[in-house]
Amino acid sequence: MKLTFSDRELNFLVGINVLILVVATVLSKGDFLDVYNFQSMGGQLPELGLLAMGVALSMISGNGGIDLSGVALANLAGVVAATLAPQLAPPDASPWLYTGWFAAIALAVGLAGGLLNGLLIAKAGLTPILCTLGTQLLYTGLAVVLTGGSSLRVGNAEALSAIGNEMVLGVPIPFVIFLVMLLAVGWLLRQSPFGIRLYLLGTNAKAARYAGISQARMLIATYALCGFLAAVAGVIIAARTASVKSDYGNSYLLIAILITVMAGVRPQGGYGRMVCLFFSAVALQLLSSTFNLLGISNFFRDCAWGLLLLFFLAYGRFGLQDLRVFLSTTRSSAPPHQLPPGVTQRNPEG
Amino acid sequence: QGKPQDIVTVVKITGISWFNRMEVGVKEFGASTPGVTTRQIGPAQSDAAQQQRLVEDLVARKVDAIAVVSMDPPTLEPVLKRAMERGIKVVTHEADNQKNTMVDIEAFDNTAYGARINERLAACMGQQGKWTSLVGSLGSQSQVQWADGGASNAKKYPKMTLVDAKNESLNDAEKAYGKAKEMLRKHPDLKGFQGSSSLDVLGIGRAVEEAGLQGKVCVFGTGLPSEAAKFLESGAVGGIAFWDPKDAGLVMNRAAKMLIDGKTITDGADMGVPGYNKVSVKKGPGAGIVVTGQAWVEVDKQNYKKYAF
Amino acid sequence: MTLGALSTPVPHFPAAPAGRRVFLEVQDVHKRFAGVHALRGIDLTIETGEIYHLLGENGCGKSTLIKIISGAQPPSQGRIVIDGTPHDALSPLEALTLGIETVYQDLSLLPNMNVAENVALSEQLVKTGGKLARRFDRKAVAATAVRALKTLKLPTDAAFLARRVDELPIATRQLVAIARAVATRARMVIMDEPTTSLTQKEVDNLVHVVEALCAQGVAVLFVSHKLDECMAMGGQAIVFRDGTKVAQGPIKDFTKAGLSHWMTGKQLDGARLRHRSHEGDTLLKVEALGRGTQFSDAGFTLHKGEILGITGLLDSGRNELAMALAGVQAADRGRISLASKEITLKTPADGIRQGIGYVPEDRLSEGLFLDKPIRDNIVTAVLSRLRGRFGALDARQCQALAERTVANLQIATPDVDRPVQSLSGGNQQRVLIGRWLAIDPRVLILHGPTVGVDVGSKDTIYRIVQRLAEQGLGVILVSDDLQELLQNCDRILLMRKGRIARDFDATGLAESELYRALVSDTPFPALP
Amino acid sequence: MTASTMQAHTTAVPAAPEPRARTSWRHWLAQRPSVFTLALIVLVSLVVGVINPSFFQLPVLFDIVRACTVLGLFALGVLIVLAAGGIDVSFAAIAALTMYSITKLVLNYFPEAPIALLLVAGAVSGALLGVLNGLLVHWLKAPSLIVTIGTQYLYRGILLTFVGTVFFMNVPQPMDAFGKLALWRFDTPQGLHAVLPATVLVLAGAAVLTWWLLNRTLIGRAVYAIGGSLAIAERLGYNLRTVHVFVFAYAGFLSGLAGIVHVSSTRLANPFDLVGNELDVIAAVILGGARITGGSGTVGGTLLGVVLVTLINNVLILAGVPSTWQKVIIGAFILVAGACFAMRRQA
Ligand SMILES: Nc1ncnc2c1ncn2[C@@H]1O[C@H](COP(=O)(O)OP(=O)(O)OP(=O)(O)O)[C@@H](O)[C@H]1O
Ligand SMILES: Nc1ncnc2c1ncn2[C@@H]1O[C@H](COP(=O)(O)OP(=O)(O)OP(=O)(O)O)[C@@H](O)[C@H]1O
Ligand SMILES: [Mg+2]
Ligand SMILES: [Mg+2]
Repeated sequence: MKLTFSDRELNFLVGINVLILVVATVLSKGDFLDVYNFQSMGGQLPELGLLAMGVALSMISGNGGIDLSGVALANLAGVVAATLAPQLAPPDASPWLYTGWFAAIALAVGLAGGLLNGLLIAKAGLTPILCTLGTQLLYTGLAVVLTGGSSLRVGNAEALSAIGNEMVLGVPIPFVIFLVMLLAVGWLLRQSPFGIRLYLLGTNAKAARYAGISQARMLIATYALCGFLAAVAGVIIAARTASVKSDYGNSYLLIAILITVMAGVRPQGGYGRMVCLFFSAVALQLLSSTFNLLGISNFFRDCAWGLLLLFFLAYGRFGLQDLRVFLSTTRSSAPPHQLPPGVTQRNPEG
Repeated sequence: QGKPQDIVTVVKITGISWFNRMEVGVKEFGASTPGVTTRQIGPAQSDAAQQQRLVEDLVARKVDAIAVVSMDPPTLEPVLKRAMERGIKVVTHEADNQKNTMVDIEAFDNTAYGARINERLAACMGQQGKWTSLVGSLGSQSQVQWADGGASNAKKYPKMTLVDAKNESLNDAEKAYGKAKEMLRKHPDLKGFQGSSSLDVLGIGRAVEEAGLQGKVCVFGTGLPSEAAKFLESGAVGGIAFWDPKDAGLVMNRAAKMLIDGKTITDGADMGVPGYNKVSVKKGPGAGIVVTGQAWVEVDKQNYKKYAF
Repeated sequence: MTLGALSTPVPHFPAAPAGRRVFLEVQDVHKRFAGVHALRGIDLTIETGEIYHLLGENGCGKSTLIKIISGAQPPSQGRIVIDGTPHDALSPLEALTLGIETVYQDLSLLPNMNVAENVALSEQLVKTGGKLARRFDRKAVAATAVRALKTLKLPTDAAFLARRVDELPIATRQLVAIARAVATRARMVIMDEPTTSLTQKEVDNLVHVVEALCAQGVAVLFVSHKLDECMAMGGQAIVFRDGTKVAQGPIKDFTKAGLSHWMTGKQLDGARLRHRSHEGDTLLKVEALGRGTQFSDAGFTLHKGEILGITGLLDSGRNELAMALAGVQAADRGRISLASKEITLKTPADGIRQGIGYVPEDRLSEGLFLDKPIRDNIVTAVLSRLRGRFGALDARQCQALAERTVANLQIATPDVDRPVQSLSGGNQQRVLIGRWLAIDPRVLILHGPTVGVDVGSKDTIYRIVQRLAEQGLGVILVSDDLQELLQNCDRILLMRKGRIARDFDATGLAESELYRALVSDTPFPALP
Repeated sequence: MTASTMQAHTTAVPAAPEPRARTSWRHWLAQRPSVFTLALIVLVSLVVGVINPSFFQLPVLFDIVRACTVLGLFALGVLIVLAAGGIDVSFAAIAALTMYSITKLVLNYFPEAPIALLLVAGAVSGALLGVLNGLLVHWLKAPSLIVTIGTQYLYRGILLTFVGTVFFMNVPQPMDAFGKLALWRFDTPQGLHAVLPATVLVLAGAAVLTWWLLNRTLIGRAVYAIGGSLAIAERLGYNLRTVHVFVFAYAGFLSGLAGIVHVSSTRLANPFDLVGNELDVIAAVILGGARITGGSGTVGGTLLGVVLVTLINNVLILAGVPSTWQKVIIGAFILVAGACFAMRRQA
């Protein structure tokens, strides 16, 4: 029974997206259905989407995993790259080389930051929430030390600014990068030994250990991957804003967590799908842009996000039973909290 | 044209007194100008990323003009560039380093403003003793400029020593209070504070009041009369400076309207608002111009009641 | 005596002696889970002062019935009459208030609370009728706990009362769970497989406790797969099969074979399965192995095709030795060589690389990924060998391996996509064995492979083990089920106080001799 | 083993291995994580004191105690939620919503309301919002982290959309007076006033109450019980709804109090305050020895954790750390402290 239309979680997220689209189109008298508008949203989404992917991966790894340091690391990666890259290649003379260095340095910093998280959690045994809170401060702090706190313009290299602002076939490049990363991580989770091991580790860490899965190696790899994703977000941020700043996106953390949990990723580990993450991120972006388009207060947007999340939970909880009642005449009496919200039992992989 | 021209003002954060006052100016301009609708929006958190997203959506919406009080000018460069490419007129405020703008409105010269506050502080301190400065955040360029302007002004007075400069208050009165207290513990002989965020003087004022140092320690900084009234009265804060956001809002929208109408602002022009009667126009860092007024206001215990915001 | 209205003929036995009163009646209780009809019209009468043995294969509905009586789950249909008052469903609190105390199969201890609270907090809860806005009476808790712990011959000093339960060894935990059930003035005590992790001595003690309870007029409902224990205790036998009651009567009127027959519909016996195959080459050689103070100087050899049993009382070091052999808890001294090559085992992954498989004792917490598919549970240890192009998993190979395992080990499931938690205990255990067979092991260590597994499933598992040995594997069977060891092993190592105390040849060894050796406190002469 | 089963064995079963002398002090430490917190506090104090001896003066202590008050109230709420196996990130939003709404309401309609009434009003409305949290957690059967992220957005959205966004300085006079009320006041040799504010009494009272609830009432034991295992506690007859509602209501109750204390001591009501520091509070509670997985944590340890976090945030200027380096130092400190803790757990 792996038919898509019986996948409640996905149904809900897609349904929400369609609903928001229809409402936005009607309320804006068609203005919403504008190519530029979609391109604009497609440009805005990736930063948050990539950060949410990091949060999701860390949650799936279980053991109370969560990566709070994503935005901080994205900014640090950008700051370090913006500081070092011009010394390796002048942005005006050799824009391609500059861009290459910029991206390479940023990604290396991201990977290193992620590795540090992983090592501290896996080897030093820190609680993930405490560890990534500490590294969040550390990374932001380092970026402040490097820049004095103010924003730093990145060199005016066309290749770099293209990453943030150009399109391929009418699709913004950041969005393409996001999709590629999403597919890659989705593939990794579903099709690779790493992914299966990650889900197993998140489900039952002890059993995973007994089965020869090295928790330390898995955690280090996972957090390094989170760091890498953060760095990709960092490059996109730098490219889109043509600058780097230690406290850019300080409101992103909670939104990234919101996207993740709305995607049905289980905070206690072992479950989460990239396809749901995609629709969850899109839903929040659509909602946010719709409200901006209609001139609705940003405070009310927060309200709506909160309600949407609670509604999602309610649907996951009560919709399930209603469905059962329809499908069978027997009274369901299994304790409902055995199933996490929105998680269908036979859909284990991403 | 049947459709009214749509001018949208984007502020740093929505809802706080400062920008509520600005909204008065924005609305006033809209009401008094035929064929124009004006409104003001802003993010719910003080985060450059959120502001950038708001502008992004406005560009998609294709309004006629965007007037933006930049949280962090460099962050907005590409999106403002796109806006101009789409034919949207762009006006900025508090962003004299913004490249992608047509007109940047400055109430005054930031360094001079910081120096001016410091001058009052120096006078109060008798040009001698230890003093320190606070900023809302190290990422806020104008506030850092004010603090630096103050520091270079104080160099004129060899007996004034700046200690532990530019403490971050994170735009939080409670944090400013904590920092001020800690400074007083570390330097019991501290004589002066220069605040930058409008919340700084509130925190410092409370710390000074609690330590019973009214009149002994001088506190000057940016602030709003309505907010700082209590401390001006008690003497914990010696004086504040500000510019009227309502006027800034008016001038920004007027400049936007002029851009839409194809008019230009020339050196010495009168923008029709006090403080901006004879603006100086310079070429900005980009293609646009920087329009600077002389719109600062300095108040103390005697005259703060004249300003009801 | 109520007899189930069943198609299967129920043997009729004389009524219980007078003086007993009916305490509880289960009337036509059904329980349906999504897709499973776990109980199909159960009728039962429980009288005071009697022992009832609820017997049946894994998954026949024993735990489900217990959960319904103790209020952990509502029945789908039917009712429970207690003291003449009918109830459609009980809440846990109602059941407790009515004097029904339960030792659950999973113990249901609160891991973060101390012994005293685990034993005696429920009493206070019942006293206040479940109201929580009450003072917590620490003195009363301590007093009750001491009384209950004494009954079970557990320590009663303040230090023990204050120990966190999750710091205790599993056997002690089981005793604490039992202590909770006898702590209050219960009228009925239900024990769901309370003896699985107890050593013989502790079981003996438990039997006394149960007898004492009966003497006080308490009804005891006892679930165990260890038929010998049940027969030794006496009382009534109730046999379930597939959610229906198929037989009831005094247990002394049944034979073991007869009970097994009722339970499974098949004839089973406890005969020795092992026909010693001729000894192969030396496979595993262990010398002077030790770890901390847990065990030391362990040395033995394992030959190809040999089944070596290891047993001992609970803190004898047998568990730690088994884990060291699998790399789960590395030894810190001594040598292990496999096929004459010295190897180091620091992690389970080392074990896998060397071809040593380890089926852990606690399959739920150490073995299985309950909500993941059967397939994933089987391929876990060989993921890196199933790589196809681009390092991706070869889905077809995974599927094939899983299906092959399911067929080989007779795992009862329609497909391998189902979560492993949908399987019954015995089938879950086979999945776990299948995982380790997938690594093509040279040595397979089975730690308590039939704990909580019923007679029928046990038999299947034994046959699998024998088949593996015949194929040339070296098998180490760590167990405290003496009969299991005698039925399956070539040799049996007995551990005591961290050392291998004796090495028995299992052929012709009498169970009573092994048992005496196990519980005896006199030191053995050192091995040559 | 048929007949032999019946043989009586009277020797006592050795229930647990004897605690070995060599490891007993480790065991002792493992049972008392707050000893570590205390050691870290002493260490930090010594280091800062050596760098700047003016750290060792009573007014500095007063400052730190004052800075602990609101954080401490939040931390006690977080403690009880963590102990019950949940996690709450909406407490700051609850505090902001109650403090701002009540201050605004009182200012407009009842400016002379006595402070006791305000505290009660804050506590009650905080508790009501907490009840909503608890009921949602119970009904939705979802991890409380997710539910409270939802309600956090909701409460903050309601506050800023419908109640107001502008802060005001003219807080009601009783609040102002309460904020200025001193338990102890004296002048330093330099002529500065040093004040121990009366607001710390609220924290002290809350700490005693929380301790009593957790250790001396059945509901307190029930909190730890469901923190140990929800399913087992349910099976043992604990009413999960009661406990859930109680836990979140209590956290809301403390948040409401914290809100009023915050307004009183800052003497301004700013709806943007408080929110955004949730993770610091959780970090403080974890540094106080509670486990993120639930079922553990003590009031004493939590208070020590709060002191530790406050200390590190309030001595950096004294220690001469330039403002650009302060975040790095705090981050590094949390990592070091966390690593110490982890080592203790492994010991
Ligand atoms: N949690 C569950 N969800 C759905 N179905 C389940 C669940 N648990 C068990 N089942 C169904 O019950 C069937 C029989 O399992 P059951 O536990 O009754 O076996 P069992 O009789 O206990 O076997 P064993 O003796 O091996 O324990 C399973 O095949 C499965 O389909
Ligand atoms: N929560 C559940 N959901 C679905 N099926 C269930 C559930 N719990 C039990 N079952 C099924 O109900 C049947 C009876 O299970 P029960 O646990 O009562 O068996 P049991 O006789 O206690 O077996 P064992 O000897 O293994 O403990 C099994 O088929 C089992 O799989
Ligand atoms: Mg079963
Ligand atoms: Mg059972």
